[in-house]
Amino acid sequence: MIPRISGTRLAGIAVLLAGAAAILYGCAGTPAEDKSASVEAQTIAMMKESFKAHGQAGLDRLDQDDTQRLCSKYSTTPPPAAVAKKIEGENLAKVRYPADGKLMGDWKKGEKIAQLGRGMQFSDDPAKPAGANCYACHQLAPKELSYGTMGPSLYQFGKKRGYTEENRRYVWAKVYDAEAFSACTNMPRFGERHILTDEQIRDVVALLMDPESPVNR
Amino acid sequence: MPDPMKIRANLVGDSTEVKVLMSHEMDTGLAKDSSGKVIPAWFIQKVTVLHNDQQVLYAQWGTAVSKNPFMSFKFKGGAKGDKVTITWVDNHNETRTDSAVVG
Amino acid sequence: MDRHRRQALKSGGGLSLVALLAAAGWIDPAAAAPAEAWNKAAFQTHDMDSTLKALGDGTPVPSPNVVFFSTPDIAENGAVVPVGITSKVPNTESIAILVEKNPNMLAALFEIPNGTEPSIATRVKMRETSNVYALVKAGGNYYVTSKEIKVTLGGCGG
Amino acid sequence: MPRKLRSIPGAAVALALAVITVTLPIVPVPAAAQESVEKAIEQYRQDLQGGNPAELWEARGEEIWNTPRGPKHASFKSCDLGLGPGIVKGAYAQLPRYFPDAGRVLDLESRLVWCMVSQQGFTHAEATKVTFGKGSRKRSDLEALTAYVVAQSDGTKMNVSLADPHVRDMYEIGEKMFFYRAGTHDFACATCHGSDGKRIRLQDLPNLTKKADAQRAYTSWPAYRVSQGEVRTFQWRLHDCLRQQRFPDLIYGSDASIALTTYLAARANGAAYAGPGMKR
Repeated sequence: MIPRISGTRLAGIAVLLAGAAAILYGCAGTPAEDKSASVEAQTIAMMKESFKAHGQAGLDRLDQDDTQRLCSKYSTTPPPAAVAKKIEGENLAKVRYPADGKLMGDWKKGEKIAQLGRGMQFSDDPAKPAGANCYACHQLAPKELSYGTMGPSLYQFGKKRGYTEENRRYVWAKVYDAEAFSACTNMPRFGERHILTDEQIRDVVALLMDPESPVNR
Repeated sequence: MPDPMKIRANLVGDSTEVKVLMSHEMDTGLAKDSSGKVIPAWFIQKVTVLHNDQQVLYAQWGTAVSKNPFMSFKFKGGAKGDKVTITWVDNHNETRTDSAVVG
Repeated sequence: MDRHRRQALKSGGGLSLVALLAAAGWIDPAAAAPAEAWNKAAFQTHDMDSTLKALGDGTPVPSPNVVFFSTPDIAENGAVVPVGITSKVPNTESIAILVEKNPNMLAALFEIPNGTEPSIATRVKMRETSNVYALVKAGGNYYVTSKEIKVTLGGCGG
Repeated sequence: MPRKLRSIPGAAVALALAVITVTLPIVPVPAAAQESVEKAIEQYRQDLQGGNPAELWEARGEEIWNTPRGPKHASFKSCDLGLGPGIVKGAYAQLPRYFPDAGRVLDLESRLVWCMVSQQGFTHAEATKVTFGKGSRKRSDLEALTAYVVAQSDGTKMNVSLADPHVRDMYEIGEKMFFYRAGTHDFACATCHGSDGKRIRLQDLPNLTKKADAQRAYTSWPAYRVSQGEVRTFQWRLHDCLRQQRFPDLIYGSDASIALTTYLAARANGAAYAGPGMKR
């Protein structure tokens, strides 16, 4: 339980946090769990000392919510069913639909949002709207050859799935909080984490669900 | 004082292959700095390559040549120990001359 | 000046008279190099027509004897696009690289004396996807070939 | 289907260009384009080899290394990178390591800063004033020195020892940090670097949890970034990844930066170091 790291001014904080972690995780844990909790506490303490606030990115960005904490353990393997159910349930409860019920905006604006990779970084102007950078991970409109493959291709998404109200609601919710449907997904929670505004989410929904959108042509 | 070039001159068959890297910003005059001010054009315009005292290449460049320029070409002949001397001149009339021995 | 001389000697081993004098600060190497012009007009044109005019007027014919090598179809970054051009046209005097959609079309012009192989490689900037032309002057005539190079947006985009 | 040309000087050229352009590939359908795009990008990377401007940084770094500097007028010849004072050859392949004189595990860059402060007499602020350069107007000695030092390990097998408990601890913390999801976007390093065969835009993402990918990735940094016209170091690589992860600003040479470096460097053990590389 005593952290082995030494020679840094972090040792003291690490001991305190390791102790706190031990209480949180329960002292009846296995030696491996105790060790892991201790390393985790040291890691968090070290990170707090190793970053500085810059622009819109304060040190509170290092604080994890429940979803982030649990998913940090399941980066390469999917979470167990019970954990997944808990994460998805908690996030589904956070999905908020627009008050006026309007789910579709302008696909042309949606395409711009899908292209834009800036937003929320310490180097970004917080006064400017953030992008969603969908193309970083997904194929969408066929004319953009520079797309990533982290996520599935969304080419002809609406055309294949059907232009129904139900599907529009699904796309809204998926963009709003992807963790509600797929625990520990790599996709950001654009609404829940206040990355995109409701109006921007509408435009992204239109990019995927408007029959006129190049995604569906 | 501009930085030295990195020149390689090697015999390949009966030719000498010359490869050179130059340290230069090659500013186009179209980019802006972080405060929104235009960064004026600053670029290499002329490059002369001598094999011993014989000119083997003369190049004229515009702003579209990439930053830290690279160039390679071959001339016939050349022997181990010969000198290859390269001079560049930019639009500020700054200049740099370096040499390499053919290996 | 000492620093310059040291570096010149280090990188050179042996030096031509011109370079040695230049390193010593006795002569201006730019002035010592054969007096060659920089064709200001040619570097300020925006289309093929006026570029050709500025280079000395001529009508290029397409030639299979002008070929690109080590030149990609897609550039991962437009700031550095490798371009290699070889001319198999006899008596090649010069090779030029032109990028159609750049603010100025002419990127570089290489004058090839006798004894130098008509083949050069360099790297150019491309503002956007564009046709790139290899323009060769030989025996007073112009020969051309072209290829499209796509410029992509890379990285995380931020 | 000839593309329309913007400017056509006379009929001969018009015909000429039409003949040329007709052989150009028309924009292919996306599914079929996939493979050809990847091939073309691979071609681009190959076409760039053979002249890495990082050599210009190496030359500058060598000069800085050998020149007495700072209030104490000392050169880096007294700087011990782990293999003895002034010994550069092969040193990078064994870093990070624990340095008893500093009482810390240090990577190359934090060790260079330590030598500048302890042996040359600079303040820490002076030594780290320009960590990431911007053109010839704002140069970073640290980038030049790093380029010089790493080039002297070209071909040397990576061999970061975890025998020292200090280094082992840093490795374990680095591993935790690699999987630590946080920030507005829920990103961890593993978000982009934890699965096989993925791309972001057109860039292949190495799966750093797999030995072969980790080796290939680590041994190609530092690198000349053609998009920036600069040599970028491993500290820069981490700093800019974490910026894009929407984390706050990683402090240069901080313990967390060294922990993450230790994790990634040790995972590259056994592979021949091959930098400085050249990247997009």
